[in-house]
Amino acid sequence: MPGGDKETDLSERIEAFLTELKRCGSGTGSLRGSAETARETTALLRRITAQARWSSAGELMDLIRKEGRRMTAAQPSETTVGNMVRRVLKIIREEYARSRGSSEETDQQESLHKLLTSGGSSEDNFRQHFPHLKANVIEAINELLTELEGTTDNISMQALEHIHSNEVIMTIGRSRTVEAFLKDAARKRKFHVIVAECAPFCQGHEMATSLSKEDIETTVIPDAAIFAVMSRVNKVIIGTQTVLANGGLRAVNGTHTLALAAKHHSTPLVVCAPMFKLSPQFPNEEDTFHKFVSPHEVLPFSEGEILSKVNAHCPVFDYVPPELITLFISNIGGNAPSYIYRLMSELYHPEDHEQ
Amino acid sequence: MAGKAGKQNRARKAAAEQDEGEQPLQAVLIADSFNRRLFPITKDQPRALLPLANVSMIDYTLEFLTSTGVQETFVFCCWMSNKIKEHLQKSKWCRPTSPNTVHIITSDLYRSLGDVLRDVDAKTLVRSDFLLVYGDVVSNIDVSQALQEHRQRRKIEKNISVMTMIFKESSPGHKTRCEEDDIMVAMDGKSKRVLHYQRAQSLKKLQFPMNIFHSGSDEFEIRYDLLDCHISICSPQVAELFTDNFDYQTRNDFVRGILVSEEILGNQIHMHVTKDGYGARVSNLLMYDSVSSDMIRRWIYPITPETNFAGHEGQSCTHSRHNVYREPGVSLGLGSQMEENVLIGRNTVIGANCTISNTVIGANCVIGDNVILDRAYIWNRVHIANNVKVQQSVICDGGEVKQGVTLNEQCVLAYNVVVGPDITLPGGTVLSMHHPDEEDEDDDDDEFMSDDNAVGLNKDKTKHKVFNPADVGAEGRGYRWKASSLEDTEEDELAECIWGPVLNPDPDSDSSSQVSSGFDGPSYPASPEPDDVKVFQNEVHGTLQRGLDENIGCDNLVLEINSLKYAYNITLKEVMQILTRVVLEFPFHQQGVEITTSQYTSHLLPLLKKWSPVFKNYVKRVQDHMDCLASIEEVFLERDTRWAALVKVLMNMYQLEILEEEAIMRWFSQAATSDKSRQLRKNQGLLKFIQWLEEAEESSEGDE
Amino acid sequence: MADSDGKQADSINHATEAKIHDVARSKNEGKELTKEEKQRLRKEKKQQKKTKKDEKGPPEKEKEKPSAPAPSKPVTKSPSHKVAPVPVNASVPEPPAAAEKSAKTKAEMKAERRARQDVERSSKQGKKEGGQTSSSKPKPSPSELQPVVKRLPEHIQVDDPAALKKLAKKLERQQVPLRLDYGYKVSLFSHLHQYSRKAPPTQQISIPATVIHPSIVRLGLQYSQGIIAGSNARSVALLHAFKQVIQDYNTPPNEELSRDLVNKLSPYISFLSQCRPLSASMGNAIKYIKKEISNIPSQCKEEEAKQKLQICIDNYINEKITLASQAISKCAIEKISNGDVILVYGCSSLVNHILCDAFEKKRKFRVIVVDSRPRLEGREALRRLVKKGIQCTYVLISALSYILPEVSKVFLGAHALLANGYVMSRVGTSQIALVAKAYNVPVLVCCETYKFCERVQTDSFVSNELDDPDDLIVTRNGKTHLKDWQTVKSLGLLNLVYDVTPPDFVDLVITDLGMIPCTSVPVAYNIHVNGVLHCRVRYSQLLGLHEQIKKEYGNNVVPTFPPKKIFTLTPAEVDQRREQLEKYMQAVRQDPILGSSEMFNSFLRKAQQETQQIPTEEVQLEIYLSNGQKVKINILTSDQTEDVLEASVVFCPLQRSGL
Amino acid sequence: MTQAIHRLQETDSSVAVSSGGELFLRFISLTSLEHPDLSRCKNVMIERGELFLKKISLSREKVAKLCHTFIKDGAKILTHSSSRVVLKVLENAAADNKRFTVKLMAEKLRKLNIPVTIVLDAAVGYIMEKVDLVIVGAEGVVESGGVINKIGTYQMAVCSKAHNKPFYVVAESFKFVRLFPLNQQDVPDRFKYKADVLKTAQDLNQEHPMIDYTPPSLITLLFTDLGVLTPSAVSDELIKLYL
Repeated sequence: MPGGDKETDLSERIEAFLTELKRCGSGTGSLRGSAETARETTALLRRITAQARWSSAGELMDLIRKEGRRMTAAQPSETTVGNMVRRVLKIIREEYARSRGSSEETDQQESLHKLLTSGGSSEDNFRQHFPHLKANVIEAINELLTELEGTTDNISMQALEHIHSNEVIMTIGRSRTVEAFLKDAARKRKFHVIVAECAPFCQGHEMATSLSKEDIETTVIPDAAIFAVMSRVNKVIIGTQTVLANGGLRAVNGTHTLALAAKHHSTPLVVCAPMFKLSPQFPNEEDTFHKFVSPHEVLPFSEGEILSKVNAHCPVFDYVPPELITLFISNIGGNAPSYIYRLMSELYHPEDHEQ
Repeated sequence: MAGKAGKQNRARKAAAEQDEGEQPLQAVLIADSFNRRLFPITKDQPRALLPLANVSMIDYTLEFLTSTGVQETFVFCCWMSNKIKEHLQKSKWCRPTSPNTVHIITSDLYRSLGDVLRDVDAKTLVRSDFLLVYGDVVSNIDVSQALQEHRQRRKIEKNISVMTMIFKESSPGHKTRCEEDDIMVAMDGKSKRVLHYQRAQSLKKLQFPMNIFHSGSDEFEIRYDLLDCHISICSPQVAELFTDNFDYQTRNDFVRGILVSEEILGNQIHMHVTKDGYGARVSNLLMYDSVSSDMIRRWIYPITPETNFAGHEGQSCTHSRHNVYREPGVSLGLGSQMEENVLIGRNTVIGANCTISNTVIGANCVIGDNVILDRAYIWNRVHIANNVKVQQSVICDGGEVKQGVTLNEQCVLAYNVVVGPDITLPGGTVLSMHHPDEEDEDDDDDEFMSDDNAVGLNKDKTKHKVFNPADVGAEGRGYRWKASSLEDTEEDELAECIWGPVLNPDPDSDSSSQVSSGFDGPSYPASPEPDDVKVFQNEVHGTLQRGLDENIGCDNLVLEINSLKYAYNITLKEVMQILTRVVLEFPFHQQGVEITTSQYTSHLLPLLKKWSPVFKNYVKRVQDHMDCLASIEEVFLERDTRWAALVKVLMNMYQLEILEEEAIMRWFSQAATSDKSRQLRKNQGLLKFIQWLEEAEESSEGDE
Repeated sequence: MADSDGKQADSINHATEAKIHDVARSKNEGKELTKEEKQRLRKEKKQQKKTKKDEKGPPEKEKEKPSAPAPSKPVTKSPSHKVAPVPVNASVPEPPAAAEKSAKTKAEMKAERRARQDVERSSKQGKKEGGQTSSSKPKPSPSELQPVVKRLPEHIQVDDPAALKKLAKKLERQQVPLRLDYGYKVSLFSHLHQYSRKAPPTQQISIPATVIHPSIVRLGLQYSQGIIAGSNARSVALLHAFKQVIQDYNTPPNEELSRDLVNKLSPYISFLSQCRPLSASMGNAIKYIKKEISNIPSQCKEEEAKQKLQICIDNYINEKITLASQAISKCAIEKISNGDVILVYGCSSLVNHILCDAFEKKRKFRVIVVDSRPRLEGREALRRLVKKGIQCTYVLISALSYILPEVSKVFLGAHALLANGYVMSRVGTSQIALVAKAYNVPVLVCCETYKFCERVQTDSFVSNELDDPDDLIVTRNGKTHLKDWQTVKSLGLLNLVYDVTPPDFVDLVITDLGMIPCTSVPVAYNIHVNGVLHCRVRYSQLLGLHEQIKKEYGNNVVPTFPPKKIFTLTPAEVDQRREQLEKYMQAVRQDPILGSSEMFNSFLRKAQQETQQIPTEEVQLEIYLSNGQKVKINILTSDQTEDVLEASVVFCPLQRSGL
Repeated sequence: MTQAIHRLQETDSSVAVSSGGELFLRFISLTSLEHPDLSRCKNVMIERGELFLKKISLSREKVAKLCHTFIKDGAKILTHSSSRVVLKVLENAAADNKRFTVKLMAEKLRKLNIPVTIVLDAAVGYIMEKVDLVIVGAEGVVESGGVINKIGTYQMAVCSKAHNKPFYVVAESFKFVRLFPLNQQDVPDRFKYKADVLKTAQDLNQEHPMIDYTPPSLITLLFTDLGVLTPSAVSDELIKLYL
């Protein structure tokens, strides 16, 4: 990119962010909550919009796409980044459309209807220059940011609707959203939480300690005991890493088992997922879906001899099919898994899906 | 200036790792091995640039340094420095945005690590503690903790600790523990101070300098479960120290030097043991093998093939079940299956019905049908025809393997070698386009270990510059480097060089078994006395021998033996046993074993007579008698043909009043330990002797 | 001191024993029996009071007596166990969990009586249902009562203070130290003990080596420290320990070995169960030993008796464990085909053995070892398999659903097979079975028959075991989150040991009898592990049957029938004859022709209904045919499906030949 | 024009035709209103017609593009009868040098040297255990999100459900039809039977139906040119269009 202090500074930040993302990968999932990542991403994008050089929406979008690709490449498992990029792109489209006067046209989801009505393709424009576009976009992005700020609270606000007194609730691993959710509920009601530790990372322990501090009656169980204990559980409340386009989950390892167990005992499975976790991805056998960390997590290096003959795998994520999920609780309320695709089409523009 | 911005930026993040006011962390990276381990491969490409899992090694090293928070790296290269230089300039490390600024320093004068560090000192490049790594270290260890410890130490006692070596915990027998940095470290449990550092390789008996045990620490550990990562945190005076004493060539010299002269210089070396990091140095092809397989198996996460950290375009590969990695543009024939741990470079074409496992294939290779690859390392632009079978071998860039060739374990095809068709290379074959003779003409400017090339020079001038079809097949091109036939020191030396010292990849069990003794804390060095006893015995024998030759007085002998006794701290009991044994075996040593009994006795008796004072000196108490007898017995038990002599010996000793009769009686009467000794007691002569003794006793009583 | 009490106990025993036998001999219906029972029990209580300070007498008697006809009661009335009944005359080998022989208190008496009434009620329902065709699936209710009535092991009623007190009392009577519970317990599991590794049972032991044999103490420690784990290893170790004990045992004067030795063992056993609750396999083993001991005729010499026992134990180990595992692996190998990817969980000695055998048989397969914290037994399995040279993959249980798609079969070991077909095994097993089902991968459970047990259980809560919670604590990159969990009162760690797998997850159980579905576990159990009393038949009845059979099939096929005695029999003789009869029935049953013969089966059926006082009456059965019309048919309650069909067929358009 | 469509339907009773026709009708009528002058209107109609056709022909490509990410290397695919779309999809996949084997598919695949095995419809249950995923085309996609397709599709779907195998439907958007069959019986006869049969046959129960209806619950995903849709999304699309 061209010289000039602004740009370099910008690129510095981007670089920093990338390296940060790269580091997140190691070991226990992400070091920071995905909410934080989302916020940082958006902030960064805003900065790009503000500082980078662009004359028309088209250019800006290209710019953002480019950066977005790099970011997603840096940590493919962290879909939040990509989602945020898409959101921003969508925003730009809208803003552009608005400033072009003709509203709702571009943000119309590709559909039969469009197939019938629309004449020319929508991409050729975006080239015109609007002086106030920048301001508007940034404005919109700020709104997005504020929305992001609020998500967790919005979700946890609904806690009381879903947790009754003296319920036994099971969760797995550590999700900040769920944590907030439960704590919020705990302020009014007493209930018993069972946390599956979720080996090998054992985020569950962290979760349990922090819950018990709010004196919620908490029990840590090894992953193996999930099924054994499930028969006494009233509700399963879990977080997730990504919500897929078909309403499935890409959640921490072991969740699928948990979901199956819940199904077997027909225990409702509630997923707390903020909107920014929705990703237009589908659960195909795309190899980026799984993520593996060092087998060291499962089998210590000091095992010695046998290591050369053994393959140890340590996947980080599970795919949970939508039919195992009862309910999604997002910051805009509860939805059934079958409704996710709709939200998806509201959030993102189809043309931004692939990137 | 962008670079500086980067640094500040980095520094902000790195603040966690290093307290403020510290200068940015520096590193010295030596992109040269200063040996010809990987000859002839390194003839065409410096080691640092050899591809490991399709990325050249130096990139791994730099990635490691960067991710661990290094902000300034000095790359020292010498052999093929220009290549390295251009590689680096192309790479992302030299981009302005790189958080880690890389300075490349080249000189053809470097002969060893020593030279480099002296140069570092001369140029005063380093301002504070720095990391010292080789260009072929692959690691994901986060040294920050070690660094802190190091700095802590240096704060506490100024400039005492000069170096912190980083080790990885890995039980012996691990594949990645190559035999030659199979090390044995004696350390101070509390202060993590290295007391003794030696290579356990091929020595069956460990000896530790006594002084390390006298050193104040109450708890020290002797550890054999460590893998040397060849990463060390050095303080500036390391460079100075190198400058001071010129005999330091390698780090080992240095370490040994420091440890030995610890009292004098007052410098110490500490160590840091990491559990969950990974760090290893690709010092030979065995290590190359194991490290790349570790890479494929993701042990070095987050440095894995699919996180394309080196930032080359279009090299991002996908990872799927059973650790199968594919870069874009790979095409696979029908029915060819990649079993597990396979990495295939971009635009590589693989034919039908191939079986590939534990293999790395570079970019733009063409592989035919029905090819079986196992533990093969195939670099770029390699052509492999149909029906080829490759096991644990390396094929460098541009190599070509024709129809129906079989490469057995540990073959190496250096650059552009062509093999085949229809030939089977025996294990450990090394082929190169360079003729073995060339090496000293063009090489001794960069390698200092080329002293033994004289041999290489004058031999086989005959087959000069002509490819031997027996070696490389009809259409083959290349020279055989290691002929397994000729017993040339230089040759198998080379062989050892290229695939580490152990030609069988699986570790020998006895090394691991011998560990167990060394493992736990303050156990004395794996009980040395059996050996000492041996030594002592020889000594005694020598003494007596001399005593015999230049007939020294018995009292002198006694003196000597005593001194020996103290030297080897041997108990009196043992002394006696040994003494007896030695004396009794003396004739054998003189006359050889096959002398007849009569000769034996005839030799022995005078000796006994001669040395009876010596015996008397040691054999005093009743117990001594018993011991003495016991050892006599066992000596004779070993040679059951000599039992006749036993009686004479006893008789003699009795008469010389070395042994008292009741002692003998007691010995005789006491229950025989083994059935053999029981037989011995049945021995005619002995019975007579005993009988005689009894009578003598009675008679003596009768006298009174 | 033991003498006097001993004598007392002795005499009492004689008295009551006699009673047992006439109880046994008089083949009267349950009510009388129960009446008798009651008075007997009352007597007992008196005695108990009388012999308060008495050391081992009462528990001994209690064990001997109630256990004798007691298990019979519920079963006799349960219409359930119609499957392959094995007639057993009168008194019955003690139930397995008699190992934990709880001394009776009023509370339990009441419980017992209440239970009995329940049973009667249920049996009444039974009558109603009796009309329908005899369903061979075990109806849990009555059999579930069994544990309630008889043998609720102490280690699963911790929450009941009475039981606790009782336990404590008993223990101190036996001079066995009581272990202290440890740590906060999850409310759901308050009924289970939770011990800490750090506080071994021997801490409180003030060397009462007088009571507890050193080898037992050692064993106990090994259990509690988890040095010996896995039900096979445990039971083998136990048996060896007992051999030792028997070796060092010598009968005190005027004591009978057969009785006194059992007394001796009882505190040991309760000590062991203090160290770690007994496994089903151990239960069976103990039961077996006791049976053997009590079968030793009083007149036989001490030495030879010991000899005999030693041999018995060796045989038991050999047959039930070694040979069994061989038999199983022989079967299992059939199921391992080339190119299989086999998933195993934890470290089951049996499964390992199978895999190794298969490997030696040159089968080509891959093994995936699934493991779970905190025990990580899988690593051990991994080492063993790799040593063998088997190609292995290792994952944690959380990665299950990732790895499963490539799996072609799942082999699981078992801790015990319960009578209702549930598989009790290392916690996590059920989970694996579940996911395997979801990916429709066949699940095979390998289990020796001696691990079968007649307990029933439908979830992992009722009877389970809690391990040291501290094992869950883990340190990751420097942080230990659960370090001080004890201090946080609202935080609990749950370290379950077992869970139960519903039979519908398990495709197949491989036992040393061959391959059977989960549901037919009780059959196998009843035939091969011990004869639970299903029905009582008179000697004469049996004789009748015998005659019939002889008529039908001729002399040669029929096994010899125990001879008739003229004079009234001594208890010993009764026992002896009972065994002979049992053997005889077994023989008949196992005979392919006779066993399946209608005559034989109907005989059993009849006998059963007699014993359960289900009079064969005529009832009306309404059948709604597919074409909507309704028919009424009259059938006998004793009729079987075929008969009913026969009857109903008349009304249907179908040809009879169609059947 | 409407009549024309009707005639078409009479001649060939495929769902696609009717739906396509219907769409086309709507497509044109949407515009025709704002043009009072008939002649102009005609041209507009015509050119729009052209456009429509163009789009449709494009759509197949689109579908193929969307769908081939779901076919992973070495996959075993079961498909049914012969659908041009499915063929297209597989072609693409093959071009992407993925290796997979297909059961039950026409000769065309052989040409792309994709290994093919033909299995009987009856053998579906047997084969299902081995296959990785099922892809079928569709005659028509109904509002419920279910599909109407050659007879045998339903059993295949049921089977794949039983084995937890993904069941994908590939269909262009013009096959969407406003129809809500509750079950097999509820599918209108004009789709179930050949047109001539409808005319000739007196008792339809004797006739063998051409197609069956697969309820949405059995369908994992639909690949259309509108993107990858869940069954429920389909109705959404239709709603958007017609309401």
